[in-house]
Amino acid sequence: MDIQYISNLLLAVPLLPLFGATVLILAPLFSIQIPKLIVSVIAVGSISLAAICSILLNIELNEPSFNPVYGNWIQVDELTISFGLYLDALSLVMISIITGVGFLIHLYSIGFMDKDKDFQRYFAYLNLFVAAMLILVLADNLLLLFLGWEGVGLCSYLLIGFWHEETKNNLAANKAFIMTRIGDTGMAIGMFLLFFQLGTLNIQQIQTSAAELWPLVDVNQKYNLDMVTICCLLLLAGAVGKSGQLPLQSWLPDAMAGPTPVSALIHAATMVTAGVYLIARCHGLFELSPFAMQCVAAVGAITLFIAASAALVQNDVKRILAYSTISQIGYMFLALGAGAFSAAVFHLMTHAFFKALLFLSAGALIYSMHHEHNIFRMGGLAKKLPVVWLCFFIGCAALASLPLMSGFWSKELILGKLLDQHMYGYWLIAIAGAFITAFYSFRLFFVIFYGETKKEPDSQPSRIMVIPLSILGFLAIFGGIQPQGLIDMFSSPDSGQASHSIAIVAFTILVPICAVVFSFFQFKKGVFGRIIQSSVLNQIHRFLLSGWAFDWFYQKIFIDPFIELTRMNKSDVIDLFYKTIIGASRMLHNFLSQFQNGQLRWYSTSLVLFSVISLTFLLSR
Amino acid sequence: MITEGSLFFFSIALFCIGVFGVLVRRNLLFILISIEIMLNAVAVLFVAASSIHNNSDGQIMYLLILTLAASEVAVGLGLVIQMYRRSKTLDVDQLSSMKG
Amino acid sequence: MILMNLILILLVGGIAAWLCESISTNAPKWVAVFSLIVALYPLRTVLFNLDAITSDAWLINESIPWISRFNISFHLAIDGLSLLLVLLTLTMGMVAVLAAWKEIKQRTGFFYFNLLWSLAGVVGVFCALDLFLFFVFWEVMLVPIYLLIAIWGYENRRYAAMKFFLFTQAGGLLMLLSICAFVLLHYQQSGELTFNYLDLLQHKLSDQSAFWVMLGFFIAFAIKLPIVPFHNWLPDAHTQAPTAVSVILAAVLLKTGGYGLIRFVLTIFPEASYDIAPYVMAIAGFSVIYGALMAFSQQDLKRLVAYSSVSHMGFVLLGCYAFTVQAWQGAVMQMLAHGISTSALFALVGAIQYRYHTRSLKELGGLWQTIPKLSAVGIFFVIASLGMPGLGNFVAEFLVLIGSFTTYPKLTVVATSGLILAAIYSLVIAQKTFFGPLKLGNAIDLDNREVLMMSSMAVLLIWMGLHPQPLIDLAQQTLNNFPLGVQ
Amino acid sequence: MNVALGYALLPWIIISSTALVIMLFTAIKRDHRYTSLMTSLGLFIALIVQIMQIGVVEQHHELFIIDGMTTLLSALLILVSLLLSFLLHPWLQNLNDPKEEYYMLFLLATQGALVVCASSHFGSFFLGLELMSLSLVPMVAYKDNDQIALEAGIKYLILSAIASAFMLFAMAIIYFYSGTLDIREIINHFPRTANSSNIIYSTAISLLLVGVAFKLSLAPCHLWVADLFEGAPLPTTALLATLSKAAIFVVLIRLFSEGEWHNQTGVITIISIIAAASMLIGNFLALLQKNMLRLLAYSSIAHFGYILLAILAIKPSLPLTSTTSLASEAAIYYLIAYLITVVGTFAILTLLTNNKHSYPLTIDCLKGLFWVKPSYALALVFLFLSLAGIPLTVGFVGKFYLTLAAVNGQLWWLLAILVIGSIAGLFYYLRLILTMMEKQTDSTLLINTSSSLTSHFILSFVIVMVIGLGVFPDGLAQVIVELVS
Repeated sequence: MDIQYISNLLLAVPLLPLFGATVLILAPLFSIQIPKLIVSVIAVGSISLAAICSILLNIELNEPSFNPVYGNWIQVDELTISFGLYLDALSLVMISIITGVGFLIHLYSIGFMDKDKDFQRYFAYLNLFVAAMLILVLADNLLLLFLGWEGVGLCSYLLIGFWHEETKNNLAANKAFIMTRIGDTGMAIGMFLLFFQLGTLNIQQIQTSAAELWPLVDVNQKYNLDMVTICCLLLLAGAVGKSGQLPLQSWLPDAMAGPTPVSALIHAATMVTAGVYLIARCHGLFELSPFAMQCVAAVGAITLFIAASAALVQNDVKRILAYSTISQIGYMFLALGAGAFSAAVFHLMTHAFFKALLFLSAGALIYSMHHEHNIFRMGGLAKKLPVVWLCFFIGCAALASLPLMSGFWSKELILGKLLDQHMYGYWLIAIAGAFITAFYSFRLFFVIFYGETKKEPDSQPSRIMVIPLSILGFLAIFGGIQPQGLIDMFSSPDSGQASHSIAIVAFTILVPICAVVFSFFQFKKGVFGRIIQSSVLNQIHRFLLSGWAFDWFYQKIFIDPFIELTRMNKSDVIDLFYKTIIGASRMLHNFLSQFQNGQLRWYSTSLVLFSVISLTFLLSR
Repeated sequence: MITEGSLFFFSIALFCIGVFGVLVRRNLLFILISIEIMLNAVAVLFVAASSIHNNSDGQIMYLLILTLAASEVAVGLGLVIQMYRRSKTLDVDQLSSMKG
Repeated sequence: MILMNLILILLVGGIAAWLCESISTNAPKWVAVFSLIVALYPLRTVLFNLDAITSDAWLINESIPWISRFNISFHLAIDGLSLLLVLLTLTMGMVAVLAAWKEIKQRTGFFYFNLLWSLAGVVGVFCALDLFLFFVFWEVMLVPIYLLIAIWGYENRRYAAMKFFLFTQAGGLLMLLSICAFVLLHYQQSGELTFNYLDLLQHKLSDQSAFWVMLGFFIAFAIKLPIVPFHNWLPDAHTQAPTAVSVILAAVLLKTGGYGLIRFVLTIFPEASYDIAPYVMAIAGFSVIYGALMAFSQQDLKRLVAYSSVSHMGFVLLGCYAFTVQAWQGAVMQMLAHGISTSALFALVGAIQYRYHTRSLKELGGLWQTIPKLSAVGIFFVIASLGMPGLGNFVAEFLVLIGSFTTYPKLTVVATSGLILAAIYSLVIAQKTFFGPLKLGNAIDLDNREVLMMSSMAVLLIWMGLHPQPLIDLAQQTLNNFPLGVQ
Repeated sequence: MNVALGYALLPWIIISSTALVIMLFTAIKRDHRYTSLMTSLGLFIALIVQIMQIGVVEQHHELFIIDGMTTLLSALLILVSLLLSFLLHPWLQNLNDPKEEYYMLFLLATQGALVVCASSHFGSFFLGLELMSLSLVPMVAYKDNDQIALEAGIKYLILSAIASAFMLFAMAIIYFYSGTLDIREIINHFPRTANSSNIIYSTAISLLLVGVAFKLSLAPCHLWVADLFEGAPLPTTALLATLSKAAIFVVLIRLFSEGEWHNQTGVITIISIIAAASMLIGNFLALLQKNMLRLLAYSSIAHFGYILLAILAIKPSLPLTSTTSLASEAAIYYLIAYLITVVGTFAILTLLTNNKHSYPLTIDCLKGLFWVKPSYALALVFLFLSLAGIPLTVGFVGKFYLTLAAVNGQLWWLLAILVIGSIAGLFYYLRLILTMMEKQTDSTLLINTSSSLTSHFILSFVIVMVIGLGVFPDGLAQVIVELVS
């Protein structure tokens, strides 16, 4: 293995898309017109080259980890931050997903964005995103990771607000950025704390020295808020923000304002899973704090349930998918919290496949249906859009984790791990979640493809859109073969593989199937889309529709007081002080001017008065 | 026998009378006269002090004060005439066109 | 006489610009550009030998006697920190000239005269090593700026100019008192009357007198920085100033405050500074938050950016008083990065105002649809100002915060939340200006001059974000010579 | 009378004989140009003689003390007079009344100021003072058809007579108790501690203070000064603002540098209060003042408040006074700076208005001056900056000196007031500068302005002095150090 070759190859992975982005951004600034074809070639070409590089890396890398350093970024005193990339099985999986799925989505976008006037800008952002995401997963230190982390946030912001003429989109973009920024700030503080405690920001060094500094406390004290727990919780804050988990999840459904391929790439397959990646990357740290692990699991469990229930009632096809994304990432967090890191990453991978598939087919659907998002205004499309139908079916099946689909394997693994860890409560939530997931995914499927025909599609998805769809469909079915590297990746409690009773296994397999069947009967009864009469149910429906009213809550608790506070102080309270000085000076001036009355006798009186007063003063001493 | 103290207090009294006159009179002429009274009070004190200390400084000062008083009145009367010619009054309270 | 020549070139250039007005109204700006370029020439020996001389205490050190009665000399010197700031001054001076290129049509000669003289004053402030001389430059740079605001400013210019001047003068007078007291105390103990910085540096004051003397300096610099509650001059001055002056104000004038803190307060009074550090850190944290909150509530785009300056400069103070190497470096970086990014934002607002004659966020909107280049550049600098990693501001804020965290963790956490607020107000700028439905008519997009100006600033920011090490090393040279009690 | 003393008094002799010659000349034939030339020539010769005497002549006469400080400041006073005398001709040219007497009064006032400056005896002090004041009164009311000039004249006459009477009374009381009129002797006999004669001295001092405060227009005896500045003709005002005040201040400086006043806490307190009040009242009265001359009057109140700080800082056993007399230096330097600046300001205002202008001279009259008459405006800008104490002007050096001295004297609360006053001061000086730079022009004032050789000379001289002494103050500072110590 030639080290130089591999490190160059590795460096090329993020730099290629970055190069593409730079070209696409700079060209219009200097008034250079690039034809659409060239734009596509640059954008897709750079990604495909990156994808090829990552495939080559898959082949070439035969060591557990590889850590080339390309130079120093910042070096102040003992703080040394290098441009170092860290390649191991985890990041290899991630870059494969990012470049692979990224490539497919780029390809798809050529078709999808064909008519858009901002074609070039779109690909510039998208390339930039891929570059940032690759830096995120390859970084060997937290600061470089943070660079990618914020970079993807930025691209997400730009792409959510891609159609910037509409204020709604911009507000959604702002919301996404600010909410993730809140988490990021927590993460930044976590970084400060880690540096303060350990003197390094290199992820591997952090984990080794943390293990030395904070030996695993015994179980009785595990709810102690010790240093490692604080660090982990702060990192978790970042992860929660980025991954749309409770309590920072509410930006993700709104983020669907962006173009659909963006939703597929950023808000389903890659960026939102960065949180999962972060925790998996720092697993050595998290394992030191059982309490933090508990928190991760709890966040995941609650989120998966809330999001799944919210997905039940949504009308917008993209919102359904968004909630399902939140919910699925909840599964990943649950897995992480249970210590099943490889299962989490595995689910991340399969989720990337089937969710990208779902989003892209939703995109194709929307594309064909004149930008219609509401599923109840579609219907009966099974025959009219057969490709989309097929893709949707595969995607929904994988999402519902029907047997033998990719999602099935990863979800089963997670459920199994939960049982291994004796986390039965979480297991129950997960099962409930699985039921709801299967239910709403097939609700979606039935309503769109077998509901009443409301609108006719005007076009079929173009070929360039179909190719990625079919590849992703293939992956969504067969992507469930867990790569060996992933299993070996974490030395954590994977070893104790206890076998579960057949009944439990069968139960977990049966739950989604039952849900599908149940969903079918409900659909036949015409429950979906019916106007609800009962006021209680109506309340619940509205509650769920708003995603458990988090937005309302935040509006009341944070945003309104904030706006009120700033509005009150709009003209700067402190300025009043200076204004008072000005007023006082003016008053003093006017007061003193009164004595300048031009009266000679008053002037002479002042002389006499002064002499009298000073005499009195001198004598009184 | 005129004592030193009584001379002193006499001159102070005279001076105060002058000051009072300056302050309360509105007529420019009377103000000038009051100033003369003040100067004369000073002159008395100088002469008295001169005799006490037995040196001539005080008497020289007296002469100087006399000169001052004369020239002051000369200038003052010139202005008085001007003022009367201009405004037909000698009320100093009328002289307040400048203020602020 | 390198530095003297440098200052002299600017001064002479200013006079030449003024005189040239009679030739043509366009002549002064070319003279200004020319003299700014020529001003770099004396620095060539330093710039081309940076690696070789980083160990010396002073890169350039020159002195001629001036007022022998008080042993005052015309003592100029630069080390790494000064060099960085002098370069920033010259660069941003150029940007200011470019920003004024089309905007200033009346009395151009006098305009560029004032511009160059204020730059000369600022360079002098960064170079002066004699306390008296420092004070002279400190005051001298204000008058031209005052005139620039008062003559070429916008609607409420006189009020703003006056406020600016009086605030800074109030601080300046306090500083003068401190300088006098310090020199006399030194004289009392050593019997030597001197205003020389290096001599006074050796002097250790008693705790109480050190506190008062330090306070005078501190307030002067805090006003300039500016720090809440002394910040009120800034929004007005920035809002009313012509674009070029906003650029100068943000880029270099505020930096004189930070520079003063480092060069004088922290170096001469390390113990006294250390004692008040907790309070100062609290004020700094408050500044960060307060500035950001105020920025959010503004409707005037320039005012918004001005308040964001307050917030950003809070980080400088934070960095200065954390007493760690990282935080100190961060403060220096923040001065440079803020100088560029905020100036760029001001230049942008100026460009918008030039096109649309409004700065109100209520009236603007959807600019991307007509002037995409300007908007793209605008987004870039908005992003820079919210602290995007990879750009200079992030490196600075990161260093400040990570450095401060080791000494004042709680306050640092508070200040870190400023990052969230920064995101909020920055995105408000982007959303209300560049995005949304188009409210105003069409306009001409950035011309080549503006693209050159903006892209050079963007390149600088990216460079600072990705490869700040040369700057850090240069600044470190100063820190090595004056440890500031940093552990 | 020996030769040395005669030489020492030569400038006086020249000036008074010029006045006499003018009087005789006028009696024979009135000729404005020759009179003007003669005045300037006389002053010029006197100035040269006086400059030659600086640091050379040392005379301690019973009535006069002519030492380094006296010669330096006398030279300065003559210089101021000389500068103003250049302005008299163009100004008086436009006057209908007889013109020649003005020169005579002008010279006599100068003579009076010189006498006051050198006096070391109450008698000579009194003589000089009255010579100056009484010459000034007709100069104030010189314009025949001017109501407010008359008003100002009457006010000045009455008030200055009252002040003189107060001072005389104080002298008389002191003389009554000590038997001497020699100032130095009196100071040396001054009671160190409270005793029976304390009450007498208190009375005397408070009366004396009234007189001095009046002449220097210090608060609270400042009320007259604005009216006088507004009403009097510009050259008279200039003379009043510079010569008469400076002369008295010199006496004050000498008084304080010789006596041990720091023991007299009562007097020191009163003077401190006077200083503080002057700084505040002067500056705040000027703050929003619209009349240019009233504004200058108020600013002069403030400036003399500042210089009092230097006087108060004259204390022994302080860091710098152990070797040198920083405070006296500061006072002298500030005085010089102030004189140069004020005389420059009045000179330019006189040049600008040229007597054709109808009252009042408001700030708005200067509107747009900068773009119409840049040389005049630039000179005014420097002068105002100097008054405001901005670096690179002579005013700043003065203020710096003063601050150093006051810090040395640890006058903290007065320094605080100085800061407040200076900031308020900046406000109105900057307002003036800004008015000149405004875009619209009020042309009524500016059209008249002629540019002659004289005006060019005065402008350049003023700029050179203000900037030159501001940038290179060392020469003057060294001279002062030598003369004072």
